Amino acid sequence: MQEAMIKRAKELLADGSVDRVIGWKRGEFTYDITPAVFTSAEEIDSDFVCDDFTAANVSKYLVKETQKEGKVLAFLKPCDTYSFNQLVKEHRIDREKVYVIGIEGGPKLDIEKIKAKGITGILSVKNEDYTLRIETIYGTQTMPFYEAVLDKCASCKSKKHVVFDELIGEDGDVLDSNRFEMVEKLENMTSQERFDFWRDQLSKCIRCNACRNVCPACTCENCVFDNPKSGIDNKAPADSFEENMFHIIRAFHVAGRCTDCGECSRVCPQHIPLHLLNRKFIKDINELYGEYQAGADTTSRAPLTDYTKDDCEPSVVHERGVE
Amino acid sequence: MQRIGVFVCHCGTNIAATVDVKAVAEALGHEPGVVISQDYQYMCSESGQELVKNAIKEQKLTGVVICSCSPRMHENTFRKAAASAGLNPYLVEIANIREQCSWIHKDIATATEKAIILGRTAVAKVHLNTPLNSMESPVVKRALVIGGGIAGIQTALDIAEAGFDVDIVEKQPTIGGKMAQIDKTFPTLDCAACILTPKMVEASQNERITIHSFSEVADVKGFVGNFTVKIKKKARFVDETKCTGCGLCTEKCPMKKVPNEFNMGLDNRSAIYIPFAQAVPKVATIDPNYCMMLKTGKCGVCSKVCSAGAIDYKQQDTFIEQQYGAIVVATGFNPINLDKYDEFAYNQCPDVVTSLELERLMNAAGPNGGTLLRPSDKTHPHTIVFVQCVGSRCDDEKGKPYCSKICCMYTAKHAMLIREKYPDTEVYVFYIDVRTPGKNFDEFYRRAVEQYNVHYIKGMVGKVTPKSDGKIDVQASDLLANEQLHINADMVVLAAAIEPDKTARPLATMLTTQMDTNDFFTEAHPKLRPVESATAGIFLSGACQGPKDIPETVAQASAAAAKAIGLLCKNSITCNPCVAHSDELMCNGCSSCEKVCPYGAITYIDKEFRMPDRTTKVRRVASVNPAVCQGCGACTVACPSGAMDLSGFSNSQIMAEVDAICK
Amino acid sequence: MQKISKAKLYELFDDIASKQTLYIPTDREAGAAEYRKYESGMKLTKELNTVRSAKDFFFPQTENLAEFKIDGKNIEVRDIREECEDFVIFGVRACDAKSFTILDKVFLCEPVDSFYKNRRDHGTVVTMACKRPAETCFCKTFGIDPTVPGGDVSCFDDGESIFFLANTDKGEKFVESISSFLEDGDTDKLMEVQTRAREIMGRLPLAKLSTENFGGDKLNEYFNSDKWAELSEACLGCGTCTFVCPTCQCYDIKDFNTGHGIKRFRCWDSCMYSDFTKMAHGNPRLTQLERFRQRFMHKLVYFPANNDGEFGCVGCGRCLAKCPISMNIVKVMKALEAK
Amino acid sequence: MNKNLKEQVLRSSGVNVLKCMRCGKCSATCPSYDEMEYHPHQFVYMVEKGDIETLMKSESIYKCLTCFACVERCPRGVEPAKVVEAVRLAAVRQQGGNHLEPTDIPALLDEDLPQQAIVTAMRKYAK
Amino acid sequence: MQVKENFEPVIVAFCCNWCSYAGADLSGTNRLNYPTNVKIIRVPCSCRVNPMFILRAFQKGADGVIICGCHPGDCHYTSGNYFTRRRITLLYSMLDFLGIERNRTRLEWVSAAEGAKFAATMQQFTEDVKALGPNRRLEDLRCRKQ
Repeated sequence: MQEAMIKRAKELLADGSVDRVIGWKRGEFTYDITPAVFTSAEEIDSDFVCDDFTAANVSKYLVKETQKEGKVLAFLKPCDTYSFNQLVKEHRIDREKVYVIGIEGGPKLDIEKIKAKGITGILSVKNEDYTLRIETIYGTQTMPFYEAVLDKCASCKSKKHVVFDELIGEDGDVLDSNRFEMVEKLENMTSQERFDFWRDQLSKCIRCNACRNVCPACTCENCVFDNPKSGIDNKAPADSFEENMFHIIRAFHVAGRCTDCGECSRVCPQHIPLHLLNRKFIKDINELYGEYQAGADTTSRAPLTDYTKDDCEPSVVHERGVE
Repeated sequence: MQRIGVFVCHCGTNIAATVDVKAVAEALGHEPGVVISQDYQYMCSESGQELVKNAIKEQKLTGVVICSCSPRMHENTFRKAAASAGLNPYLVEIANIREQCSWIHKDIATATEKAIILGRTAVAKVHLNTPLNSMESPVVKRALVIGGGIAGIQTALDIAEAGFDVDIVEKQPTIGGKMAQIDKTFPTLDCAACILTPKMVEASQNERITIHSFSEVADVKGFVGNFTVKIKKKARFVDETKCTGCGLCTEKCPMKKVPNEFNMGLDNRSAIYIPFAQAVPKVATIDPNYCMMLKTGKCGVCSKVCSAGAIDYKQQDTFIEQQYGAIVVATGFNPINLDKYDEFAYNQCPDVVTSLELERLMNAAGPNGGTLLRPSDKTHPHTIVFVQCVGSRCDDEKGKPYCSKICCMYTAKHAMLIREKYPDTEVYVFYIDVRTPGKNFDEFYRRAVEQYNVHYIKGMVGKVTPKSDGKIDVQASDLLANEQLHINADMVVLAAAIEPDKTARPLATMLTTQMDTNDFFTEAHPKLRPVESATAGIFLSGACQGPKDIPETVAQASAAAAKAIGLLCKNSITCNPCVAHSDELMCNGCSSCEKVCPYGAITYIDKEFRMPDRTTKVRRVASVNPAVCQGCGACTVACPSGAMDLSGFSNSQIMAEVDAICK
Repeated sequence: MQKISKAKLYELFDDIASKQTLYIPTDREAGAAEYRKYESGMKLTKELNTVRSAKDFFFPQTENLAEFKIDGKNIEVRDIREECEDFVIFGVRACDAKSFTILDKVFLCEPVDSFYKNRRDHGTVVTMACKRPAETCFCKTFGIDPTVPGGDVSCFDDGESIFFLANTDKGEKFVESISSFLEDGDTDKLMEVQTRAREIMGRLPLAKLSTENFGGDKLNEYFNSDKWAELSEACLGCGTCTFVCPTCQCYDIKDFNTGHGIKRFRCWDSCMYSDFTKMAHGNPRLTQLERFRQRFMHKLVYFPANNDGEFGCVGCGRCLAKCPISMNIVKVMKALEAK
Repeated sequence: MNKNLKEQVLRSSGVNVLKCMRCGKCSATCPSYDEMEYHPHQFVYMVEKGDIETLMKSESIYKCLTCFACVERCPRGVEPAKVVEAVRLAAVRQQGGNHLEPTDIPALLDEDLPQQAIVTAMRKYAK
Repeated sequence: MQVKENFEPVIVAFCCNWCSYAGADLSGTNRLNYPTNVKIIRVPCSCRVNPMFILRAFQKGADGVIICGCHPGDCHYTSGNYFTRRRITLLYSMLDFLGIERNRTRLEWVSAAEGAKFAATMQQFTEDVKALGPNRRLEDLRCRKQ
């Protein structure tokens, strides 16, 4: 697929259809891939990469890119197209300035999962028929491919591209994923257990803002947490309350807008399962107000800017599950 | 540095009996920024207000907190007092220590403690209050009336009378509406045309009134005092300015098999037509669905006979745009469709008619020239059954849950007229209740019974069966006699429920006004503001707001006119300054706020920003129209970036209150 | 050298912990270690290093500086400084140990940061030599020998025993205090382990990375390099690199209103954040490019310029592992060098 | 009035008799009207009053054809046939047995009896 | 959790200006008693209540937060409380998900005529919060009263 992408990118650059290409650039090791903008065939030939580690969702970069002159070619995986669409819907991306090529999605790999197996000194990772062959300075190691798959890919919701100008490879379907399993498990816990679970998780937060800054729904010109006028600005989790508040407010602000791309949990240096907060909102919205997938289209009304006269009362919260 | 004055009211003993007002004043005097803290017997009294005013002047106060009764009671009083002493009225805050403290608590110690907290909360808020100035927004001295029925005509006439220009937009080729189709009016039995047509002529001749017939409202922008409305003038293929209304074309038109909607389809008209003799404007219109020339390009008879040269087969829809200060909605009603009522055989039998059809059958300008004949065989009916509440007061999807209000009276009118004109005809009226509230209404109904011997039967028709001999079997119950009747009738007249015109809902969306589930426009307040919509500058006239008879419609039409005139009289309107505003530097342009605004007060503009690095960037940002915003604050929460805030109830103010309470 | 058999190590920990607070690196979850206060039963991690650096011990993420008590219109300032208790950090790697000397240059120069100094004075750093470096390690670039890790006390692991070598007076005192657990040991095997580790160091993918093209005199050469635009293009502007970095030392001072007073505290800040240099007049670093450049110029040029050639990086590799978009100092150095 | 009986009828019918606006359309539409001592609208009204026993004693409960014309036509969605059915059920329960054995039916058949009546008779008279 | 004998919770009530605040006034006019723990903040509409305010209240020492608005369909601004209902349902659900006690938060519709309902609601809510004891799961320790 990488060859086909490079070929198309160079063609489109050459015939002037696009001025720039956004994709991924290879790094020092096999796995440290950086999203990058390419402007020439030479750059693409030498650096462009699309492999098992190109998990980063490049759609958020298009907010910035479409503010520039000219047209940009973006390679979007199915999950990225949802983020892209949502940003178009919120007028953050100028659709006219992007040429979208849909590419097949994951499953992509999580280097942290490989390292968690105690594998270190990694020189290369090769997928040989769904067994990973990992060359290290301490010798060769193998592990099953699926044990190293990113969490967000393991619970993939859709292989369907909701927007594209052309496709490389096949378009897939919306999947019947198991993505709410963990949310359900938590819902079935007691209140105290849930409290303990989240305290344990959120106490790890170092407020590096990676989750916020990578999030395609968090494109505010000025985040409330950075704005001294908002009254809730704050830079550090100085108290457990502030750890909670940051994540509650962030999840609330993206509720109904979060496409469940899973980037927040992918980038968290402390491995906090932040996506569970977003998924809780998605699950609630689906159950209480009807199925809604943010980014599936660019016209529907978001659940929080909509209502029906016979919506449920907040007392449903009191009536279900365990206290 | 803030200089805040606190004034604690005793309210006689209302507050002072349960709250230690001296202690409250003392405690609040220690709050940061408070420079004077006093208590007084009656703060709202002349001398109490004087105390506040003097303190404002002498102490150069920058904020005032009154600890007294509910702000719903005296907020305005104290705001005015502050304004008269030179302090912006929005720098006054009220701490409600009567309704929400002294009156509900009995223990002096805890009540006093709470009063201090409430006072402290108000002090915390007033620290962050900013002077607010009510905006003035100019008023365009022109009104738009949507709908040219009796409601619209009356409203337009009244507004024009007051000296303002008015435009009427009517979707039909003529104004007049339903009343033009009605034969006689209750309870006086005078001829509807005789009282309506002079008004139609008056409207057309009034130089302040412009009638856009055969036109529709295509788009509405703007807000109270300054609406911009796009009106679509549908192609009528006749030049209105040239047509003299001579009617020659309608006579010569070879296509004569067009159902005549004015006569409820009971007879036919030509493809080029003037709806009725007294139509205003009296201008012909070509029906493109039937005109041979427009359909096949072969005919052109009307063009040949028209000496005025008014026929224009190439005419297109045109759009005009106009500014208005006020809009009056008068879109009226229609009888509901009876297709779902199989039991009344309306679709099977031509002799089962609706009341409005009966009006045409009895009208001198109707299909039978005023002689009541059965539509099927044009014979004189001898037994007529009226069925009340067809589709009204229904709990199911077929009908309407409400009472259509006018049916009882027009049925009595019909029954009476038939008995008057054709005494050999037996008339039965099946009713559930006879509802006749109104001046001379019950007397009218009793006359139908007592003087005209109309058979009123308490009960309902269950089944109408057309028989092979042309008669109609009407199976009904007589509840009082406790028997089931079969009446061998010649005609059945159904009092169909009325519903708002279908064009009302899309119009409501354009106007951002509210409708109830039945598509009637919702008034701003059911008792106190019955002719205004909740959207400022939009007024309601006639049956679009709910079922009404003619006198009520006319009364409401004039009331709506009075309200519109009241608005148009002003050169500008003062807006509530506690409205939302967006910080453009923080706005993402995501449209969340726009979607939750019930008033359409938020629009988006592409604005050029000078960036600190001297480049410029064009960004889509929200812009709140303060004249339209009512200050609910829905947008402030929808906004993820916190760019949207509400004056008078800002995020920081509310959080300061929260902090003060939780302290 | 004195040593303790690995079998007895936890006995030693129990003993230290009974006298002062002991922190050891332990697994929080598979693949993620952190320093925790030692309690009986806690095990040392097998990970090379912790996710967060050891700088937290001396320069915590948030720290109260002063308090203001507000009562009505009166404000009272309270000094909340108090003497810190003695503590020991065990298992610090050479890179982190080196980071303390870099932090010292910032916080212990005049005016001395008394909060930092207080902790530094009371903390004993016990380091642990590396045997299995990761591919992201490049401490060698900054002249660090991870087999001789430094700190107050250096520890070495020969597979069977842990050897203790005091480097400072504080270290001497510490070794003395645990002497009842120690015995003299033969270091032959240890030398072997060291040699092997050094050999591996030479084979690391980043072994050739050098600082020769960097230093205090390179300001003009690199400041206006056209590489910055490309390098910073994908930067999210998050603070991950800064917060996992053992040498980043920027902080912000803020006031928190508790309702009955004000707590003045400092917390880590990141030069990657858009409001980092925001001042009343505006922000001199307008785009991520300037902020990104600042971070790396600081480590590679400004810091050595002001600190006798000492670089502001210790090559621990945390930013290589944790940056959400995998942009890091190694890529920056290589790109700048390439010209 | 027997409150328990009323409760039982209301519950087993699932009908809210208070929705009736006394229009009489049920009785107007009822094909069995003339056979009945108490008519559909009276059933609704009498159940509302709690006068169930009178209805239970009346033959009317067996005259209803369960054709549901009243249910279909009622503008308020009251469903009088269900009320009749519920009263009949109350009667059957009190009698503690079937009003009719299937074997009795052939003797009762006559030519004018509509097919529907035979079917509904089985539904109604047998348990 | 240990309930202190003399625990007096701090309760913040957000009331919309048009219905619930007037309802609160009415319970005053009718001299219907409810606990002094409840302190009311007037907002134009329940839809003005930002989740930030609720969290802020808990941070600064509130033990319970209740929002009161017009009954659905009666909003002075026609649709505000419908948005409130969705937002607050989701927020409360999230707080519950994080293990915060459900009874610390409530949303109630109180019209201007329901003075008695207002008083009864506040009475009940205060009792519920009292039963829970002080807010410990969502408090900011720095704000705890010494």
